[in-house]
Amino acid sequence: MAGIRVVHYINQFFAGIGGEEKADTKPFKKEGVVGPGSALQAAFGEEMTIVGTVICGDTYFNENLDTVIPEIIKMIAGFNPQVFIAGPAFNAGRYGVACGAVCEAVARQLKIPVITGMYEENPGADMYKKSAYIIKTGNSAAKMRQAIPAMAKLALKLGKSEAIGTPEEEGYLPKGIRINIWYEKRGSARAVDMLIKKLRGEAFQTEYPMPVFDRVTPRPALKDLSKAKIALVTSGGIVPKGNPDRIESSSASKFGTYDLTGFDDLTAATHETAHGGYDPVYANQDPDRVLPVDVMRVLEKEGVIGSLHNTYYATVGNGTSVANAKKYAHAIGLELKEAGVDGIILTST
Amino acid sequence: MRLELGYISVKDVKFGEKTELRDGIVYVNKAELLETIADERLAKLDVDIVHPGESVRICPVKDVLEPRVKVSGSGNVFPGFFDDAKTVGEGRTHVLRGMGVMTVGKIVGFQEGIVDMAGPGADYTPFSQLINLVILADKVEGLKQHEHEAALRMVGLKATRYVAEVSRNAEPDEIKVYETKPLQEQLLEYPGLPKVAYVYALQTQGLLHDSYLYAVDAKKILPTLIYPTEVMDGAVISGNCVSACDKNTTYHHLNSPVIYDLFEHHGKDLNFVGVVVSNENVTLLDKERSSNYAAKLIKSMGVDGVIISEEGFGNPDADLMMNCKKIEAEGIKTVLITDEYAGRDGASQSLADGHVAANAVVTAGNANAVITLPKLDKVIGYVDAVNTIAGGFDGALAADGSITIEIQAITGATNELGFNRMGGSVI
Amino acid sequence: MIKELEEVVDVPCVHICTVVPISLTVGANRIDPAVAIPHPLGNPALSPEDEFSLRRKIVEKALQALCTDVSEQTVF
Amino acid sequence: MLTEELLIVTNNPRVKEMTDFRHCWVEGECREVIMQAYNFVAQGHQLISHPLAGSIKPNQNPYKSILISRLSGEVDIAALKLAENCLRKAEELMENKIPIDLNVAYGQDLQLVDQDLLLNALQSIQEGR
Repeated sequence: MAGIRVVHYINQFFAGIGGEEKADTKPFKKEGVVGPGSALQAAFGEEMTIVGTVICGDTYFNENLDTVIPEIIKMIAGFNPQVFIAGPAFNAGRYGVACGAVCEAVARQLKIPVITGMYEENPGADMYKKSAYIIKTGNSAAKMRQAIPAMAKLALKLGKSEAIGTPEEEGYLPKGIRINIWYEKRGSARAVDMLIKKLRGEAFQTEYPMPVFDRVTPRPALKDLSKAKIALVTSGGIVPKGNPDRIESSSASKFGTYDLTGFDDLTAATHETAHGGYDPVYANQDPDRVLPVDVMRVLEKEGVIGSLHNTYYATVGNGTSVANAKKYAHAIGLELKEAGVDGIILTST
Repeated sequence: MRLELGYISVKDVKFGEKTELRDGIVYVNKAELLETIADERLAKLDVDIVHPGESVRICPVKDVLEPRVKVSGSGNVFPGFFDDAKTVGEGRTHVLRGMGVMTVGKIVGFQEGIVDMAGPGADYTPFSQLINLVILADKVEGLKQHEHEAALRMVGLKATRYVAEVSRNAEPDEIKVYETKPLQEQLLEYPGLPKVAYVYALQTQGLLHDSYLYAVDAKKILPTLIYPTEVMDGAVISGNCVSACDKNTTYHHLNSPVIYDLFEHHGKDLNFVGVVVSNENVTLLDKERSSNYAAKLIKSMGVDGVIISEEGFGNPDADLMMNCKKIEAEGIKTVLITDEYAGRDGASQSLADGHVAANAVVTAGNANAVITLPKLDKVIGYVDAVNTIAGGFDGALAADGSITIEIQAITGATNELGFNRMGGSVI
Repeated sequence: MIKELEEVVDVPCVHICTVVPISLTVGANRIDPAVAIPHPLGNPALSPEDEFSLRRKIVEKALQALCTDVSEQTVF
Repeated sequence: MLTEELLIVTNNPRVKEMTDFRHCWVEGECREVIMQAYNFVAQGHQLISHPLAGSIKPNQNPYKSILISRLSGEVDIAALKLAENCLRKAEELMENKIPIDLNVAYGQDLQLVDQDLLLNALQSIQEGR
């Protein structure tokens, strides 16, 4: 087979297997093109060939992250590709996350260029834009016709190791990745030019925009508390008795997801703290002292709040790295968004 | 102050019977040089000469200097080290252009600083473009690290001074004149032009992290106003041995790029009135004090804009931001020069500090970027250091002799005075 | 965590925490101060009834925070 | 400031030997020391030396000493933010840890450089008292 070898990843829907009812499809592979792969292949011409396609249901993927990614990587590696393409996922959230996650894993493990396509508000876009080239697409599969040529063009460039242009030139979402380039003038001369412009009140372009540290725009207030679904999250380490996920007492490497169905009150018999940063006696005696399930249930019964979300999330804040805390919160956030909660209470010790 | 810099282009550097400058070639009597720089604290001193394009790797490089000699005007180059610190910056100084004096040696175990004279690594260091007189020195048994650093620093200054002497009576190929008048006069000189100063922050924190102003340990100074030409005569020198990519070598100070580039625009689109030398100390109190004082000085000078440069990693980001914030608060425009530690993938935040006032930043690039340097034919120094130098990997030294490292191990790669064309950008 | 939750879920979030300055630096917009590190929403010195009502007060304040528009970081 | 008003958060054995001073000994690497200092600052201790003093990166030198005040008062938000930023930077760099054989003289050198930065900080604040 001629040309640069490409493997393509799509979900059950684009493979023509079915919609939501087939989203639990386990991963499998097929030789050659499937679904949108044919349009990509047409755009590649002779230079690149889709040698195989890997297909997985979105629900199966997102519910089996730990096992599914190695499985898929193995299938992809079996085709011995030089470039990997996923999607496009448009605005499909779980599909976008899957495309991004597979791209990230392929890039890291197989060390080949990866590319996908998404609508910029797809949650997968923000999560994986640093790891993959994500071609900016429209928000639905109706925009396939526009998405394919841009993806094919960039894939060809990547496959041929050609220089990749700016996000504007190539149509990918800005990765926010810092790179080194050779400017025409040395740094000091650029600084003098910049100062002259700044002094004259002319437009100038900083080479390093200051990241906005630590601020998120406050979201608007709840309109009607009595209809609101409120979720509880804690970094105080409250876990079911026996700490089933073995969350570490400090520098936690994970968070736990726990069901509150049927619990009106947390007690020493049912829950405990995994936190190692403070005296655990009080929290172990009555875990409500860290995670106020008892009060929330009363407020729920009284109709003060609409409902308490029946899943709570717990990790241990003590010694957990800033990056990990952010990562856990991101994952928790995606689930809470999907669950349609209206407000969140985070408790910390 | 008016300083003439007489540039003598060096065609080659060779060992010879007599140390002299003949037909553009610098001849060095090796024995005499070794005798001149001899120091009881140092054992095995040796000298080598390397040229651009030669397959040579030098590591770990401590300092690079440029031979300059005071032909007229008061004082000596590197004031305070060999004399009573007479003020420099006036008269005429001769420069052996195209030549470097490089000191090499391990002061502490992890010391870094690679200069490749050929191959891809050569693009990252300005010193691959110089003909270098390389001085290799080992310490005597039992010598303390502080003493070792001081001894090696003095060897560099002495050797440079010794070699520079050959240019005293030479006819320069080019003469450039730099002049800054006393502040009051200078401020009035170009009434229509914006008045600009330079805040020159130096790494000053302790062992291997020091800089000297007129031979004074600069951690002990409060920010102070000097004439730009004083810097050209070696008023500022390096005692900084870590963070090879963004430490300022003495060569950088002598050729301090912001100073020369501000002079390029002087009288045309700005009025360059002076330099404020500042420091980067360990305590937050010192940082606050120095930035308060620098901002006060800058304000009292009545300038409209300043360029602020940085030296080193991490904590100097705080000095940079404090200077920026406080000077901008006085209504004075700032442009900053920094470099970045954005991770090998460029995905992390570049600086350890930030401030909204810092809206005009020039960056010298991401020091965590990775490069593979192929094996070169000859090594001067200790290439085994590569495995443990800053930015090295486990097994950085491959079987084929190539090394994979972060560019932070390359001397001058992301110089925060803005010496290089390389810089950071975003995709 | 709180920042990321507010950003991702796109709903108001409130941080019940003991060390308010930490909450401020981690960027919480709505902050509800708690009792003490080992027992942020309780006080073992109180009777169970009093402790419950203390906890209820703290939670009610948190809910009130969720129902209040803020333009910057606010400690309730 | 007086010696007894200071607390050195450290994992550097060489600094531990400075018996005139009070120490908070940290088991762990550079990041853990910064984390500990961050926690102190959150509790209202003053941050006296910059957590990223020196140009040797946290993934190159496991030894770290940070000077804080022994007594606590009002939390200094600016210092807390600074400490948090330093912690984040240290964590990012620690992802690419450089393997170091601390059993050779090399480890002593790293301890010495860390200690010297601390000594310079101490000298500065003691001259200013």
